[in-house]
Amino acid sequence: MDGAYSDEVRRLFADPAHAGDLPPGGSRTASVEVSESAAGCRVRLSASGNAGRLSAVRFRAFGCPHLLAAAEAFCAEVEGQPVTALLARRVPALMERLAVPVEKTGRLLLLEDAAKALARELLEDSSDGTNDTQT
Amino acid sequence: MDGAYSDEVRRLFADPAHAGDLPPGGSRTASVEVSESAAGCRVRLSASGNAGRLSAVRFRAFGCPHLLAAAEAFCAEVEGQPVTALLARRVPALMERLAVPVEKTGRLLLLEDAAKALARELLEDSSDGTNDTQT
Amino acid sequence: MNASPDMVYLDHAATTPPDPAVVDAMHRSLSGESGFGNPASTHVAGRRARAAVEQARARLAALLHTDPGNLVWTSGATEADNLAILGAARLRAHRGRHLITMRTEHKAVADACAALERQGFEVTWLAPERHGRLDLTALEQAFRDDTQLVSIMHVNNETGVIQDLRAIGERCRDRNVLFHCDAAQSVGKLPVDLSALPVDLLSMTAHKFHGPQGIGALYLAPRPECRIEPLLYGGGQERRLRPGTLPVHQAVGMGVAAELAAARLEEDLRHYARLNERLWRGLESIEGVVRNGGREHAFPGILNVSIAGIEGESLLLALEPVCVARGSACNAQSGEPSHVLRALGRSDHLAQSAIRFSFGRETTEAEVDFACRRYAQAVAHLRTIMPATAVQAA
Amino acid sequence: MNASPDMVYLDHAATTPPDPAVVDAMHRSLSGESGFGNPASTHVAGRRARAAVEQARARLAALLHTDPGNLVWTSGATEADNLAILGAARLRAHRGRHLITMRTEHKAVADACAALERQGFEVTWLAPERHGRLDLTALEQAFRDDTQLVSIMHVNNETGVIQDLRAIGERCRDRNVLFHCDAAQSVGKLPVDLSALPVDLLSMTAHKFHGPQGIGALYLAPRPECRIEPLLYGGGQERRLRPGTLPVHQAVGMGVAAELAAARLEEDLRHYARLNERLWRGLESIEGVVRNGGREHAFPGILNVSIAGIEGESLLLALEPVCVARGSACNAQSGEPSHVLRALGRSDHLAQSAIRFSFGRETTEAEVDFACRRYAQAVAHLRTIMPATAVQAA
Ligand SMILES: Cc1ncc(COP(=O)(O)O)c(C=O)c1O
Ligand SMILES: Cc1ncc(COP(=O)(O)O)c(C=O)c1O
Repeated sequence: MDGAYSDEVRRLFADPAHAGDLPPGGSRTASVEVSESAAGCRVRLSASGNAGRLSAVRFRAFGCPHLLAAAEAFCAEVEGQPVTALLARRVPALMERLAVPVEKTGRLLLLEDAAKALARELLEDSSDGTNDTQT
Repeated sequence: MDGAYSDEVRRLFADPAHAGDLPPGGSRTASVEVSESAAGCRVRLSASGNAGRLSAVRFRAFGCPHLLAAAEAFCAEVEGQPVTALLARRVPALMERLAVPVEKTGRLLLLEDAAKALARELLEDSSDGTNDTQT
Repeated sequence: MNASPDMVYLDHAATTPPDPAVVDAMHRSLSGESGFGNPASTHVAGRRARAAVEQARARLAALLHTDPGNLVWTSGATEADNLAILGAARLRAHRGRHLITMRTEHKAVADACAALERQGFEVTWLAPERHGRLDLTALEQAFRDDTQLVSIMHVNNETGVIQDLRAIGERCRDRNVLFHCDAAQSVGKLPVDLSALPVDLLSMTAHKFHGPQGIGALYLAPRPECRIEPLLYGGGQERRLRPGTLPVHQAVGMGVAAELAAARLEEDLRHYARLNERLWRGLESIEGVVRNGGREHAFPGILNVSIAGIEGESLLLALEPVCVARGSACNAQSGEPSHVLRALGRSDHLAQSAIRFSFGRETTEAEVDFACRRYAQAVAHLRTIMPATAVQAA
Repeated sequence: MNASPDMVYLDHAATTPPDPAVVDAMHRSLSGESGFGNPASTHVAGRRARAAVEQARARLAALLHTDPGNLVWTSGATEADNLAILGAARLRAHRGRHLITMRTEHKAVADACAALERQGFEVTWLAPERHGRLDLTALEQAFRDDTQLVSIMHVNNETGVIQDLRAIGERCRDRNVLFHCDAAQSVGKLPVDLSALPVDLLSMTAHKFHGPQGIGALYLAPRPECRIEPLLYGGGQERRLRPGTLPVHQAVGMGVAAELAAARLEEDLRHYARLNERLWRGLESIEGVVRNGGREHAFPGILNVSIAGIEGESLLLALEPVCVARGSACNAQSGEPSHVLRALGRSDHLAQSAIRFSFGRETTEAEVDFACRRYAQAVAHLRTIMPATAVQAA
């Protein structure tokens, strides 16, 4: 761990526009939280699906600046995309872009775990329920 | 060995008035040379006796500055004294006066060895030979 | 100080800036103002260098109320600790192979002891009492017939907790066991009177008391029992205990730092106590903040606080430009939670959030106030990000 | 230079004055101009300190044509020698316990090897050829199945004799034996290209090339075989090979010294060759003077001469204010006759009279001329005191 954070990490860390929760209401909303016991890290993702798209994505995270910055970047990336965008592999590219030390791979992958779980929630919801996200 | 020499050692070392040999001639002259194999040191004392007194004393020495300075001080001390002055213990006082490191005691004692031998030469000479030094 | 300073340095337990007088003396030494040379040389240059080194040693000795001949220069406290512990253990190995230390020691002591364990020595690792002090009864019970060395630090580098050197030393003397003390965090900052303390070996380092980095010393009590093996072999410098060319400017710097410390110690301590009080008053009202280590028997130059629900590495970044430490500087890069706080009974969760504030001679009240505000802001910011579950899970 | 200078320093093999650019950079570092801090801290102060240390490491690496990652900071060459030799021998002890070195090594190497001998290792002490070089056939014959390490210096500190590192290193590689080289007297003064030399471990120290005292480095070749045990335990600094707070200003000073050396090396060498030639021309006509060590394969920054019938300690004093050495600075205080010259076959008598002149970047021809006259005067003075029998007895 080098202790030096890139400018982008610092920016995302200082001003995480997507940090927080989604108010229950309007569109279909789901939340998942995953954690990793080794370093005690935790990631919570919430999203509203609207017409098969992620109309809003929010995160909360307990972890180091790299994890927080990556979570923010992740949310910004997928917001507005189809729900299935949550299933893409994003962590390797994020780690490179944010110069995350390799020993933090484990905690960064929490993001993918949470995203997959979130996608499942949103997709299940839409398949066994209201059809409006399908049109 | 501290490497620092007292001002007196430096003075005696730089200007050893009694360094050298005595020209054979006039009065009764004797020379002795003693050496110590450990550090290769060597002391040669020469003296002219006149009426039981040391009219002139000279030294040559191979050794460190302390030995050279002590030899010079020794000669200055005994010159003009009765021959028996050569038999007095002088090295402890000299070592103190010149701040000679204790590990150099062995080589400094060469001075006493040489002085004793010199006294013997001068006293023997006078007892079995010409009487003029006795008057 | 203006509203947003470039940097507020509150990490003096990691390293202190050298005092201007120290910098000046070192600069003059490096420039050869009083000559330069190898103190081992017998010529005039060497003698001048040696005189400078010996003057410095005398200054350090005066600070510690001991004879200069009892001090051996080293490259810092890490080397002094290793020299004392490995050196004493190895020399006395034929008598016994048992050592006693604490779980809250600095890595320089702990890792040296662990290395000896791998080499067949046995080490008893005593746990501290709740506030970080050694339990003297536990120490008494730990002694064995084959115990050769006890190593207990003076001031803990993470919490500032002060151990009772006299009580520990007396118990060692009673049993003819050597007592080593890592005093890296106390020399120059708390009174250390070696003429009165039953300590055999004591490590110190200049950069913790406004001297230069890279020089320290080991004190060896003038007792026949107090003998050690060297770690390094070479020239006959430092009574053969520590060969290598003596770094003149470094010794000069440590000497001046010692002289300053001797003159300012009481004043500095009062300054630190004021700053400590002020900082704690500012922090204690923040929800979830706890103080690590007791207030009694603590060096006031250090204040260590944890906070529930906040991740330490993020807290450290959010605190910038305030420079403080998580754990000690030496663990900083590994990111492991502090073994010291764990030994004090803190949970992993609280231990990982610990921040050590530490003050220096030049620290101002304005800096402390700034740090306080910054801490509050950082916590507020991170609480908008961190899930509430993190606190519950802890 | 006027007729009677205060001091003429011709003992650069003992220590060199730091270059003004080095002093300046260190002063700026100590004053905190580019910040100060503990390089192990992760905050901004620590990162600035670390950046300064890494810039310095890169400069040193550039001088040696190697990667910065192959260099570990130490407190000097004594520590680097011990770390390399004790560290390699201990790590490889399970494979074999035989080492090869020479009788003309510096005490830091010789005493480390002797310490290993006391711990059950076997050491072959090769004698040099007449002019001080290693006999490569003797080396080949010395290898055994259990040989783990060869330690041979680059430039001898008393005579300036240069060993053939390539030839030695190749023979070691052929046999899968590690090769350690004490290059304290060559780094910064002779080209040392680690990208091309088959050397595994190489020790250096800043104060021999116009850098500060108290900092050095050990090079470790990036080969899986090249592993060693640390001497010190503690924080994880320097790949766990050398814990302890990195002294930022010291590293900065060594880095600047390396950069200067890289730029000036050829020019310095020509300067030393001229001075060496000039001094020898002045001395060789004095009756009884002999040169120690060959002229070929010799570093021109050192000229070592003996003279029959003159005692060395007295000669040294009579030479003042010219500062030169008898033997190396490390033996200076013990007064033992040089083991190096004895190994070259000099009699005790000639060895004890040896004087080492060594030049620095700032040495002038006028200083050399002064030293020459002073030597002649000193010899003349001492010959009026010393008995002629001393020469005959020798
Ligand atoms: C208690 C303690 N011991 C030892 C050390 C190591 O000191 P140095 O950096 O001088 O090796 C430190 C600080 O780093 C310390 O705080
Ligand atoms: C050849 C050689 N090796 C090792 C050393 C030791 O270096 P240091 O003084 O940096 O420990 C020296 C000089 O003292 C030397 O000349």
